[in-house]
Amino acid sequence: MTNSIREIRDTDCILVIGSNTGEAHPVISYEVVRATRRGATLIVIDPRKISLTRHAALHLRPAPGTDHALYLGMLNAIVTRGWLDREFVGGRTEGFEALAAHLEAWAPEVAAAACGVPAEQIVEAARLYALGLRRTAAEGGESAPPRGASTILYGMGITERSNGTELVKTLANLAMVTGQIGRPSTGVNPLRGQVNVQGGCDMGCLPNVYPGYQQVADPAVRAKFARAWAQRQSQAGRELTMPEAPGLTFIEMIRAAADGRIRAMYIMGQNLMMTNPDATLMERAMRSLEFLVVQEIFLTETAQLAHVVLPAASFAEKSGTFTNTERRMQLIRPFARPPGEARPDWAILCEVGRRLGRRLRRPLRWAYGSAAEVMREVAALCSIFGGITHERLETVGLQWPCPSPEHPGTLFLHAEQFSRGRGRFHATSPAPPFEPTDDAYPLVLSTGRILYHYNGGPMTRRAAPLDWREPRAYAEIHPDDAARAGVRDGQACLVSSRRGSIRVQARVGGVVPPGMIYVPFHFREAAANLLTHADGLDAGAKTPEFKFAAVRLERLRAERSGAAGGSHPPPE
Amino acid sequence: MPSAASGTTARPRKTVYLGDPLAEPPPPELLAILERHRGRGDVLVTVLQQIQAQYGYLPERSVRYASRELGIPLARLYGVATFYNQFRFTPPGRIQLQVCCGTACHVGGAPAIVERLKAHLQIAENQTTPDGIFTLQTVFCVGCCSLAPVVIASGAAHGRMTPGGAESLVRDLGAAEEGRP
Amino acid sequence: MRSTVKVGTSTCGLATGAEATFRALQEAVSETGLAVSTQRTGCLGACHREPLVEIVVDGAHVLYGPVTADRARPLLEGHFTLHGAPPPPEDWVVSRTPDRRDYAFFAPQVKVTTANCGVIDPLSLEDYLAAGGYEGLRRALAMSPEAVVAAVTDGRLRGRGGAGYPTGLKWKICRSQPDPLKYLVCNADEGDPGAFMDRTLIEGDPHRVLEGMIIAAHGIGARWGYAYVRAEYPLAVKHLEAAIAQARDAGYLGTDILGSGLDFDVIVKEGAGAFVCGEETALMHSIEGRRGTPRMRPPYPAASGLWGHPTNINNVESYASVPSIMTGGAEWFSSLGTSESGGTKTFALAGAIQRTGLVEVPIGVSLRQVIFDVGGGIRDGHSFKAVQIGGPSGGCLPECLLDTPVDYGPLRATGAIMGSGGMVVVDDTTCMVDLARYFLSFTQDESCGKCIPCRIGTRKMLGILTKITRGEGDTADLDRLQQVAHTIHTTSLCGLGQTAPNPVLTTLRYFRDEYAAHIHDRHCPAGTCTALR
Amino acid sequence: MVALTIDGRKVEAGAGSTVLDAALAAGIEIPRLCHHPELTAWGGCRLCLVEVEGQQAPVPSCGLAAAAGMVVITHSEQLEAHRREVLDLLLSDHPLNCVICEKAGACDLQRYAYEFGLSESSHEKEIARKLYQDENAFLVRDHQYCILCTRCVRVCEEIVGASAIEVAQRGFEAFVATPFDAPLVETPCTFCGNCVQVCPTAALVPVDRIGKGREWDLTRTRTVCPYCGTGCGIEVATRGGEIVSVSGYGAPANGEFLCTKGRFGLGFVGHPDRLRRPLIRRDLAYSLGLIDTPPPAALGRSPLGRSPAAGETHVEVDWEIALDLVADRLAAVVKESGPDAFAGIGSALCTNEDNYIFQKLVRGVIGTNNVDLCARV
Repeated sequence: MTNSIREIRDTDCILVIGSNTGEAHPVISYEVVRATRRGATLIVIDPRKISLTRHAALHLRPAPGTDHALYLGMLNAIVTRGWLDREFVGGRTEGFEALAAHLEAWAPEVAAAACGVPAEQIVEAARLYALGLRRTAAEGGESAPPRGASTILYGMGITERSNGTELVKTLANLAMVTGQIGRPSTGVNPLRGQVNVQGGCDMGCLPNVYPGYQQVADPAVRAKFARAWAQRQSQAGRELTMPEAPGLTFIEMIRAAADGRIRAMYIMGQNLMMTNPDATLMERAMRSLEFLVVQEIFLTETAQLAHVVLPAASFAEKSGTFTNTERRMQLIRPFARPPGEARPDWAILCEVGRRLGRRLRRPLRWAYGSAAEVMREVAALCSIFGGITHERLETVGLQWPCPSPEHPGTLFLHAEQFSRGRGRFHATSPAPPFEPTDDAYPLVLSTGRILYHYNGGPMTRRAAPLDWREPRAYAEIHPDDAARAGVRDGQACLVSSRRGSIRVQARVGGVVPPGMIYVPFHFREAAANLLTHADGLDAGAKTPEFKFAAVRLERLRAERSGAAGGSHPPPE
Repeated sequence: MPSAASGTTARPRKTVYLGDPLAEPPPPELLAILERHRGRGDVLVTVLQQIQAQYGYLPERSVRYASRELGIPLARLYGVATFYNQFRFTPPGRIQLQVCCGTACHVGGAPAIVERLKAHLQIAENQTTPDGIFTLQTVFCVGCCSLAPVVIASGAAHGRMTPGGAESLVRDLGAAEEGRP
Repeated sequence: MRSTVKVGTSTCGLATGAEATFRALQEAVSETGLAVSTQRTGCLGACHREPLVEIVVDGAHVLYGPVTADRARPLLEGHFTLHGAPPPPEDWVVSRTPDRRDYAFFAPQVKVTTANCGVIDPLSLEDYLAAGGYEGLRRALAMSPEAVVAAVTDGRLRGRGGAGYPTGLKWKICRSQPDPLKYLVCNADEGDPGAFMDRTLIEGDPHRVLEGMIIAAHGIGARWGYAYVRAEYPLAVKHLEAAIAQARDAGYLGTDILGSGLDFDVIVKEGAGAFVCGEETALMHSIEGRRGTPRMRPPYPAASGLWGHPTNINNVESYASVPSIMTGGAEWFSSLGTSESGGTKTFALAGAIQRTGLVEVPIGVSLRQVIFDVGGGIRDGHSFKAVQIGGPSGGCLPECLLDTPVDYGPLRATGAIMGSGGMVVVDDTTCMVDLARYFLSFTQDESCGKCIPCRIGTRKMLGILTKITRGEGDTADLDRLQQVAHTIHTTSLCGLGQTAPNPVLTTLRYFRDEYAAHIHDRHCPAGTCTALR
Repeated sequence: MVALTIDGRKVEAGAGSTVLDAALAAGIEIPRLCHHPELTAWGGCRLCLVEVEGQQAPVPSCGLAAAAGMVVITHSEQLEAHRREVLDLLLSDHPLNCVICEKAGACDLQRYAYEFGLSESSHEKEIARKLYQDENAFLVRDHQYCILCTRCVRVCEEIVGASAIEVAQRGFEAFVATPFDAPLVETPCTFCGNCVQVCPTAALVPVDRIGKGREWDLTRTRTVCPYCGTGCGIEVATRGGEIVSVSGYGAPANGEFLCTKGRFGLGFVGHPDRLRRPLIRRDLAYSLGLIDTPPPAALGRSPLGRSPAAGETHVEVDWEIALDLVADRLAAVVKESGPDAFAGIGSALCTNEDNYIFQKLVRGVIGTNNVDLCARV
């Protein structure tokens, strides 16, 4: 997030896009609710009627996959109707002329035709967002108040798309053209889905950067880490060389594993059989590996395929830090003893590193007395975390960048200038989803989370109250589609894609628009990711398109209410 | 009581998916009422009043429809409906008897009238006779204090009442009502 | 010859059969072929003689009552001496003069807000205009808003709802708020048992209330008005809605009223049966569609009212006084009352007196004048015991305090309050402990439950009082009563709770011997408490 | 900032703060039951009444804006007498089961009763609310303990936005109800439990904590919720290492509010399914001679849609065996096919330190940049 969670409550206008905040980030949705109660205007852009729409002034429901046009229509309205922030555009950005020329083709009416949202709603959303109008101001229509603060909150509905990077750039265009960034309660704010997905990236679990986003391609960076990691200083320059070429991204790894180029894999705390697209492909890849190590707290669906499973301590049993979606690093403290012989992940990895280093003659320094010592090494090597220690975190969480022990942390980014200097506008164009619907698979499947479960479910499905509340897999279906397929509310139905099919309970209602089916992916007995595809990755981020797969809906002959299940080959 | 003493709270049975109880659209007469009030902030009590005027009481489904169609939390509708004396969730009798218990009526003998009617109809306050003809209520002042005590039957006020007068009034009304289909 | 037969068909009249009387008169007129027009009017106030029929022939008034349906034809034939019918018996006649001052009930009264009640047809705008209606509005629109507020201030009009806050000051505070969207509310949620002033006013002269609201809107700068009318007053709602429709058609409501540029309109909201909604913040919650619980003040409605916008709330009688201030002038209006409060006050006179009804007297006359001169004293040979003034928020005053003037300050000094105008007289057949218990059962029933002292405290007081009326009380109970009453009075959130102990405290103060009789002698002097008979 | 005098002390109050805020900031304690700093002022409990110079009656400090020059007295004989009477009234409407009550030690009413020396009510005992509702796996609603402070109603409406509950009826009959008294599961309730968090008494209690220990038996640890990226601070109450309840404590990201997963979703920690020792897949263990039984056919079936019986797919081994096996096999692959034949996947659920060490292992020891995270999925 460019800004902080707490700033949301003081926002004047909130744009929630592709995020079911109320279920995926409930506590952030509380901030949105607070803001609306203080008079903020909430605009929800989502094909689904998510829980936050209850509080929304506007709910725009573009046809699935067509929302890009909507944003372009908004941009067009902002530019042509003079709602842009000329000072910001002139002083802080570049490439506006090209963008403006590009937008000429995207009048709200054109956008409306493309996405199915009435043009006047597009224009109204643009006006409310651009000027940051509160509800009262929006209705009164009296003298124009000074530009309020608007914020964009977006989720996987934007990023889990074949053109996700383009979409994010488009949202950045919206923020920059209206000057809704670099101030309190503004910004472009992705809501990160997992507790430490931010921290994992920060710590260099990415194929192109070291911790602190230091480029792998930079020889000085490689030398710095080689020097720091080497067991003995004298060896550093001579023997320890760091790999130069950027590595494979996740789906590339999977494909490489499936066709034998990757032979061994080490997976830490990640149940990719459940959470990744095209579970059939995932399983093939896992089974193709000569050696798979999984480090886990449960024998997950992925761990079941591993040659060796190493028992890890959970968050409840170890110290360390998590970094949340607003870049805030916070301390976790143990409150339970690890079961049996389970150990903290970092401690297991050090053991592996020690042994493997001996065998590969790459001995590194692994002697950490505690997680706090690990963090000291991180701080020493990464300037943006330079001022962060476990001792400081005892009392308060710190938002990076935090370069020195005195630095208070950074509430919001881009205050004076963007990371690259001037913000660059990108002229983007909509692209259809990778897998189009057709007669055989006429419906769009979208997958995602629900309130009571998390990811592949190893944790939440073992938390008794949560599994009591939501014990089985289901699909949200529009009444029209249900009627066409002869599927009745509450009964079992079959959802199939070109890759597989699952049996789920039908929940027929107005949550999804016609033509769309929504299936949560938490239930192993009806794994939604048997249906999704791993093709058509986003060109920039290599993210798979979870939000769009072509499927069909069928009635089950021998109906058993509440039955749920999955199978690999699509039934004939 | 939430305590260790009684602590063996059995885990409740698994939830079942209840489906959408309001899958059908609202009946036309209700929809007509709701349509009049869409998008206004000052209509909650008025909507409940009009629903009650339509059905004689507030059927639970109607309140649920009002919540969904007007975007008002159901809990608020329920809280409001139970706050005000006017609203009821069960059908009333065909004739609603209201004995005024305002100050002037009270000192003028309203309590005796209430007792007499309760005995005559064999029901308690806020109850309806088994034949569905009478509902008996007490109200605090209908503004006819100068004619105290007052009994209101189906909206018509009868002043200067006595226990005997009230009983014969109810007898007459009952006799007239019984003749009807 | 222009002859009119007027029948008072307000709720009180209808309760005594005025509708049947009216029909019978119409029938009689058509059967006899008399050139007489029949007309419905509001309530003249002399409810003890309902149904009232007034026959006006060439300016000669005769007021008859009670005229039940069976008397309609004899009355008509007698009055107009048809076929040699005998004149109506003298005991049917209430008054024979246009100002009706020949009848003792009317003699001490000064009618300002109720001047048209029982005189004009409340559903006729023409009648209202003929009686000088909307002249006050015309004058007000010719004045600056500030001048309108100043006139109300100079008239020394104080809130007739009971609290007596200076109306002009209230308007001024609301007017000075920067928020351009302002609301105005007419509080017609007359909930006090024993009060029917607002009902009579709206039923009998709805345009006057409306006119007062429009003048207030001009003075304050309000765009929208709400009239919050008690649900138990269906006829008042009907008359007010009819008046609003007429006023809209005639350009007194809507946009650019009478070409003055003023935009204002009124929406009627019916209450739903909650006494506490007479409290202004609870009333606003009710309009907003919430539970009618009061909230803390400040902020006062004048600063933050409906949906957070500045809102002016006055009661019916306050608004009804305003047109007269505009036409009669502030000086005249203030001269009617005392040095502290100008104008007149209406009272709903009920209970054990000869002449019950709605009366309007100048502020400052004594209770004795109201009860004995207007009301004619106690009926049926009983003796005066107490007057309960101000409803459940008020108190019970004994004979020795009957010379107290009806004014805000002096009444408060006795432990009672002016209140909205309920005045119930009780004689020696009423038990004061039972009366106190009655009021506590009312407030306990009507407590919204938001604050602890009111929710639980009134319940506990009721329990103690019930114990005493059952003959199960002891001396300590009186101390406990007083102690709890003190806390409820001091710590309750709103006026309902703060004043709930008043009937108990005043009866304890002035009729302690009756409590003593219940406790020590296990005896109810009035014979009301059945357990002690 | 405005300057006012409270109990004879000069106190500074920030813009928009109430007299109560100012007093609390200055360390002056004022009794209160319905007030909650994150919720709109309610003004129902009447305990925080204070005397203000120039005002006839005491004023609730929770709703009184601090103004310059104000002179406030928070404790006087009069005020204490009224507070005592109000508490006395409240106790007549509340079961005094403190000796067996789950909330004992953390109950605001109990605390004030203690402070005012009230062991019971002087009034007739009468409790109007009889309901006991626990048709859900999350929380119990025991209405007789409710003092109608409405904190739960306000948190549900103002913070969570669910508006699942509201006060129903009125006066002495009032209680906090679901619409038509339906079970919570049929309402928009999200079982976030923030109502439990703000409840000052035992009216709302998590199902799972009943019978698990009293306040003073519990150890409290502040940590971070392991679920979504919001990073809510949670306080876990444990007894003997077993989780009793979870609450918020006022952390920077979430204040004291949580969602249902954070509050009721930590049951996995002590779940019997947790891995206790390293495992080796049965076919591998068989080929290594660690076991005699040949691998079962189940190994070839998809793990989706079924849960294996304990030990069906893997056998437990010692750490030394497992770690050496991992090192041997990985080293072999790297030596044969080069470091880029290896790939490592870090975890969005593990700590920064874990992930840092993970990528250090991949880059430093194996020598490849084939390391990624599930950030992309």
